[in-house]
Amino acid sequence: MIETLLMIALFFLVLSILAAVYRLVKGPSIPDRVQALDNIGVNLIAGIAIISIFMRTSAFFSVMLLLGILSFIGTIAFARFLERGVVIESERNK
Amino acid sequence: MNNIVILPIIIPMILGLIMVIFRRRIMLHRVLSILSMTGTGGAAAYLIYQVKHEGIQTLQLGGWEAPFGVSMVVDMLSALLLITTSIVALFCVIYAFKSIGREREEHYFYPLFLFLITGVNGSFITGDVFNLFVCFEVMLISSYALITLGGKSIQLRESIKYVLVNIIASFLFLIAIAYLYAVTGTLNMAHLSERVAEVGQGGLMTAVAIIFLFVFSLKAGLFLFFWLPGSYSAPPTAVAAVFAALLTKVGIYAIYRFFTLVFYHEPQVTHLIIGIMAAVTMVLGAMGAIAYKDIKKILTYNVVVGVGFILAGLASFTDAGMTGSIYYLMHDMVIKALIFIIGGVIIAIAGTSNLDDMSGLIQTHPYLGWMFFITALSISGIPPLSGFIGKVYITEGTFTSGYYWLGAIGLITSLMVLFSVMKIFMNSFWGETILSEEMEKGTTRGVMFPIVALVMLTIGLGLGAELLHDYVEIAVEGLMNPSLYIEAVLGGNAQ
Amino acid sequence: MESLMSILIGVFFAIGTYLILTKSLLRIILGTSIISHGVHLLIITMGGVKAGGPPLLGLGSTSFTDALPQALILTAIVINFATTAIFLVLSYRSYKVLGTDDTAQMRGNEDE
Amino acid sequence: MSLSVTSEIVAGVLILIGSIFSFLSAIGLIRLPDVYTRSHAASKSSTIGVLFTLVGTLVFFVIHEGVFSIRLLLVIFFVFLTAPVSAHLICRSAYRSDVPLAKSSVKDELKEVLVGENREEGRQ
Amino acid sequence: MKKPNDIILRGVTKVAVVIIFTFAINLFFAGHHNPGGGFIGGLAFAAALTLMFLSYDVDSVRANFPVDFKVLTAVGVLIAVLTGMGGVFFDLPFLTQAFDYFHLPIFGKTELATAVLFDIGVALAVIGTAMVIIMTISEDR
Amino acid sequence: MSLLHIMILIPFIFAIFVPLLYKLFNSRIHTGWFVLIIPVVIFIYLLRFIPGISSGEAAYQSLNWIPSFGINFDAYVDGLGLVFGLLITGIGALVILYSIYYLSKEKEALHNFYVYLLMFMGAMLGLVFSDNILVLYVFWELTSISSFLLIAYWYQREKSRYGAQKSMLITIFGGLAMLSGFIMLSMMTDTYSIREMFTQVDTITGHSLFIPAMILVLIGAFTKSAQFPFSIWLPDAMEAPTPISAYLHSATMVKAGIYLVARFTPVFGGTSEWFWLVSGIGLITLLYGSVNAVRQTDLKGLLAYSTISQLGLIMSLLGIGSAALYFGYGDEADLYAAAITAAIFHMINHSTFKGALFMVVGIVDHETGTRDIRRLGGLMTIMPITFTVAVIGAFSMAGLPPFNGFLSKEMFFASVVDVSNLTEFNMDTFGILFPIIAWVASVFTFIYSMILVFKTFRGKYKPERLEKKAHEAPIGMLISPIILASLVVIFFFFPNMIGDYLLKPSVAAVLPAIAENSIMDMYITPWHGWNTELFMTIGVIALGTLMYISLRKWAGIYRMYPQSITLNAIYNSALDKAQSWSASLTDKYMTGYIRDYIAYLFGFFILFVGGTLIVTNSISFDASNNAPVNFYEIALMVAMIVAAFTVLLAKSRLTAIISLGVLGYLVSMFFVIFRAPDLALTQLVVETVTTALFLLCFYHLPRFKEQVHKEKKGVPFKPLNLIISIGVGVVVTLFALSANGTRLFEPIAGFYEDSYKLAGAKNIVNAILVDFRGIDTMLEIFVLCIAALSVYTLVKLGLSRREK
Repeated sequence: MIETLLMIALFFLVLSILAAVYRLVKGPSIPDRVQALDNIGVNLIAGIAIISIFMRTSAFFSVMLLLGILSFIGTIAFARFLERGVVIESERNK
Repeated sequence: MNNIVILPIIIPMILGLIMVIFRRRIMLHRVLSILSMTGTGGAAAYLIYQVKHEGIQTLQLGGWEAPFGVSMVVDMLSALLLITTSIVALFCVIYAFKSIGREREEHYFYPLFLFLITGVNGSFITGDVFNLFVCFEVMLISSYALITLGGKSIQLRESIKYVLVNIIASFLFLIAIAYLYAVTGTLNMAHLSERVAEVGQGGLMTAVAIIFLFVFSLKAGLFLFFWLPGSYSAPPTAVAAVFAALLTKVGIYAIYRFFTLVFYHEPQVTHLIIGIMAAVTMVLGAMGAIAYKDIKKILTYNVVVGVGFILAGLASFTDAGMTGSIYYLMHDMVIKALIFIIGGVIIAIAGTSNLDDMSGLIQTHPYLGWMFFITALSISGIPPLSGFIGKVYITEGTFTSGYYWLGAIGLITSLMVLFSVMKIFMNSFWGETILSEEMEKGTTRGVMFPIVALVMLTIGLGLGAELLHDYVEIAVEGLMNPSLYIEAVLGGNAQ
Repeated sequence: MESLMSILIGVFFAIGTYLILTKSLLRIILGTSIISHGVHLLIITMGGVKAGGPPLLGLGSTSFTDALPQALILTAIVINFATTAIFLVLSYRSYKVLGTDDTAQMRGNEDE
Repeated sequence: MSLSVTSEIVAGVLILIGSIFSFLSAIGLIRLPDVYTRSHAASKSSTIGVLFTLVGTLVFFVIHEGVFSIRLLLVIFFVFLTAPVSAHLICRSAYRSDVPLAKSSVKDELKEVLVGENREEGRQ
Repeated sequence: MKKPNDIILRGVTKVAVVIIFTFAINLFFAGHHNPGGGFIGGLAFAAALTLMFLSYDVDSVRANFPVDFKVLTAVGVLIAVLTGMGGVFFDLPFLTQAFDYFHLPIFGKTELATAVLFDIGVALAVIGTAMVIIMTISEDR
Repeated sequence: MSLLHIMILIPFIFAIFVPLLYKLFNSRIHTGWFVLIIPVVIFIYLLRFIPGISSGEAAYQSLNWIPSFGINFDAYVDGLGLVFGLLITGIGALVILYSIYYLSKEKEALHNFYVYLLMFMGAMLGLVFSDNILVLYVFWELTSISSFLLIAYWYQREKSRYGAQKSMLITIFGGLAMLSGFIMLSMMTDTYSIREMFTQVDTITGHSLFIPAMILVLIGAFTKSAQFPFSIWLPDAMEAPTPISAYLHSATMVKAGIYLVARFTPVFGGTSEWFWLVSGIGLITLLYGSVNAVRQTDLKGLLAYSTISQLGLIMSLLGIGSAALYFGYGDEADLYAAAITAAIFHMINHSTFKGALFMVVGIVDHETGTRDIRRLGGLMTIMPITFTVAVIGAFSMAGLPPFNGFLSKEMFFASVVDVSNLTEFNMDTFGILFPIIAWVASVFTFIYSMILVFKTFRGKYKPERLEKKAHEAPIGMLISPIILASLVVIFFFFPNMIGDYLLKPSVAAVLPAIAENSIMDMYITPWHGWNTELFMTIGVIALGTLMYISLRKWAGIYRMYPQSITLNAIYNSALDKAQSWSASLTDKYMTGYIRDYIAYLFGFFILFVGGTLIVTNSISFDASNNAPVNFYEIALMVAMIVAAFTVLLAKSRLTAIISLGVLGYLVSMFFVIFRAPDLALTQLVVETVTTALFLLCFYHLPRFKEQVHKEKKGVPFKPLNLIISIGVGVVVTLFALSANGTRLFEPIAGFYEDSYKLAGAKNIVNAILVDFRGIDTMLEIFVLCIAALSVYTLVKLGLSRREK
């Protein structure tokens, strides 16, 4: 029962990941691509959740959390770079 | 179980790390580097003693029996290489005291140097394929750091090539491990050997062997040496010397280990390929050596020739060939370090590495000149210096196994080597003296000690070849008879 | 699965190789990164995939996938990270010092 | 038994809803005209989507496996916390790096503010 | 260039960093029985620091963490090595790890393993490395 | 270490002290006086062997060097060795005596000179007294090296260096050939001892390596003895100071080849190959040397070519004599044994007269400042003693009585005439050439001998062409040539003095069979009736005189020979070509362009690995135990491939980085699918940190927007790159498929599943990392630490800033 539901859910998730990949390829601007990256990250969290249910294991929860954290950090880094050309600032530069 | 086995890795590692912590204490760095080299040397000497009297020494790290844990194994070949490494590195580091410069010293020269030695020693000791990869990486990362140390433009330019080639080599190493694991399901070399012997070295196994050969050839500069001349001419002399002496030898050692311990069943395929590669290496290397009038280039191509010659002994896969190779391997480590050091001193004095711009140095530096002369003879295997025994037995080995062409190429290239180094001697030391002492840009002060010591070593290795014989014989026995190694590592738990 | 993975890995290798063969340093580094993914996936594929639960005891599984390749890959990833870091810094230093990131201009025969 | 089955169904449905949200956001990601509008789709609906999915997972594991994972809760919290910030930063960076608005956009209020700021800067 | 307004980011960062630190420590100690361990814990910790770098700047973070990360790295590796040496003094092979279960007053039955010490070394080395690399590059102008 | 060894090694030992002596005493006493002691002592020591040797005994002493390999310094003194030993030390003593007057103690670097000379002497002694072939080889190379140093004694001169290099290259080449020949010999006989080889001649002769070994050993001998076509080094070696030329080219260095041939005659001799090679090359050299000597204008050049030709003569005699071994013993054997006798006798004679002549030339050079025949003349009255010595030497060389050269020349003629009647060895075909060549060459020998004497000492004295005013040399300088000249005469009148004591035992050493089985008729007489030989000599004198007188009329022939195909020109251009070809070849593949290197790397990877896969026929496909595939996995794979292609085709760098990030996320997703939580975690963190690093470094790399502009021109599409990359992909895939289908063993991983019991850890991967394979992790963080330091130094230490 739940397997079927999960499969359908996974199907949608995969479609949205592919959509994000399309956006990644297509662009046209860099922020679009960063957006796609962020989106893929979020979708992967969901995907891992579903797979965890498939496998009946809680082993991947920390992966999800870390993915959340890191996709956030990654997005910030890109945003920073796009905005200022610098990722990390040092005091002297200000 | 023998914890001394691990010391050659641990000593330089710990002392190097201590140096990192006390960064500004240069004197401490120097003392610790000498201490570390003598320490590893001492450990190696003790290991040699033990191996001779008690057989191959092993350490199952963490107490996990092979093949599940990582085994550290010292057989005679490793032990000999360890002690040679320590000695050579000791003199290189002493040479560095005077030549490397304050800034590099403060930027972790000595720790990085010791880390390099850690990697080299680790590669000699380990009995596990993946651990070999890790040790390679320790060595390589340190070498990346050392080759770029100082960040001069030529260093940066050449190190990019060096780094990239080695990164790719590491990838190939990993895929080779992956394939190996898929087919055999184990990583321990002794266990591998047993498993390969059990099913026979079939086609796929030979193909795996070829990938390993390819990877190690890249490291050793066997046939795939194109990265070598550039990268060895970029770093400061002390570094170049230790590179020339040690880095390629690790690759050679690995080839030896694999093709005597694991993939020894199809020598008519694998060893013939090694032989052909060795021949091409020697020819191309020798051609490179005679082609240029630049000291650094000549010397680096000589490194290439040496590699080919050593592996010609393995290709022969006979007792004589192996004996010769081991002698020659030790000789080559000493002599390459030495000739790079002397070359560096010459370049420092003349302020250029172009032979056309120097002349008559023997007038002002007679001792240096004669040291170079002896080195030059030794490098081309002129008796009774250290290269001689190796040359004779490698040649005999190739003849015995019917590879006459290989032996002939070895001898002819040794003549070309002689020509190339004598070109340096005749151009830089002979001729009219054009440089007065005031005009010199460098000095021999303080660097003669390591040079003299290494020259003594090369003479001693030649005249005292008998002293080494017992050990080399044990080493050859170990190489030609893999069951000794397997027995020592797996003991009774062989599956 | 393993067969499909093998093909995927082959594609990674091909793309990575092509990138490494280009002139720009950055592309070369990108190429090494892609190949490194290929290598890691290759190791885990060669260890056999999906043969059991995650290699964690006490979560109810009784059979486990081969944990050894995972440990190896972990080490390999870290080492690859270290190498990539060095390579990146090296290339930007070279760009600063040599004024180019085009490897065709780094032949180095001119000033000797 | 019945609790378990119910929980499975509840979890499954939650997850399905989540994935549909994600899918919708993906459609938005493809169809919308410029980065700013796409950002809405991407951040809002996909956050909702992942939340549903995670809650579904949480329910499943709590009831079915008897595992209450604080990490899962943390994930939910964290995604909730950071997704808007990410979206905000992306948009801002897009704007600052001069990514054009869609042709159909009506008004750019920020422009006026920034132009003013820049003028001040120029004066200093 | 006028410094952009980072209030939103910084506000969130403060919360996020706390979460990440906690998570990192959790990952670190979970390592022996769950996914995680010194390496990942260390890197997650480093990720938190990176986040701080991103939303603040190098010097203000450095002011809060007055550590020479190069030394930290070396110390980390040293700890790992010396843990390995521990076995040698008991005439056991190098890197022999020991573990046992103790009854401690507060924690109850607790497993103490030298592997944890080893992992601490790993974590320190990883944090140190990541920080050295990131800081060195971002300081270079 | 026996006294014998000490005597052989004492030159080396003494050489160490020479610089010291030079430093202490040279201002007062010429260093040569100290050095002179050495050869004299050894000479006297060797003389003590004569009685024993002549009665058929031999001395043998062994000194361990590398006994485990059977490489021992087995000193063996028999007749042959003794003759050479006496020559080496005897002539050596005279040469040193001569050099004391020749080389000024103020101007010359005497410490170097005598060190080289002593090394050379020691090497020669070791060479002739070694029974062990490897030790013999050691000394052989030492002679090459020390002669290299001696020839380049005036290292400031370009020509000296050229000559030294040439002689070194050629003789060491020969040495290497000889070494490989020796190795083959030892493979055949399983010993390094020459004497033991004598007992296994049958094994050697029947062995398939017999011919190669023989040729290789002969190459060694021929290069050293300056046989055609290796003779070219000798004339250039004349750049050495004259005492050196006298020593190296009359008595020692070049005789080493003769010694070698004589020594190995019992091993190889008696076969037609050996016979033809040795005697044939010898005769060609004889002719070549004598013809070329005539055209020389430099006195030392003339002597050089004459040396070449005389060595050819000796060599051909040895070849002819080797026929004796074919016959074993008996009359015919004795007939050819006479050739060996002649060879050794002539060698001794050659040492005496050639030594004297070199010294004479040295005196002329020293006193007049030139050796050019065209500038010399009329010195007879100014330098009467020198002239006398020159006449004796030259006439002996030309084979005139009453000098020793006459005797050995007669014996030579006798041998070639005898051998032309031989029916074995296909002598019936070309055998007739032997006496003809010998005779023609002798005519030329006569001519150049006359040139040497008369052009220098007769004719008009031309002081204006000389740098110095000529006068007779100091008596000290004359002592040595006078001694040698008197020996020339004495040997003529009392040939059997050396015949009995030296020649017999040495012939016995060369032809052991004869020594054992027959009493040799070895009586040398100056007069042996009106026989063919005598008529030949008379003919030589008649035609020689005629041609000498008409020299100017026909000397133009020499100029017709094109310079470009002389051996010298061939050598020079070969050396140049070797270097320039090497350079162009090396430059061709060592482009310094990283792309090329990587292309080689991958190209050879495809070639080697793909090739092996195909050749060993090990490509297989077996998907039977594959894991099942889900649709989302395929979709993710598609996504990954798309992301990877985006990296490849991205026009901007940031796009590439972002795509790489996506790729990393997807890879970690696969790790999740493959049940590897730890890996997924690590991959994620590392991916993110790497991305951050990329971005950090971006600041320093060319700006993003410029880059877009630049790259819009297109990433040029390279077909070769494409082929290589597809090749790599295909090879990796094929290999992976084959390996996957060929799982031969159960992996060892099962063991780790007990990790909780063994290591107290429930996370198997972590248990492996920190415990089972803790060393990997330890080294891995070590790698990280080094990387951190490396990055730090890279950024902080920039010596390049100072370069500019």
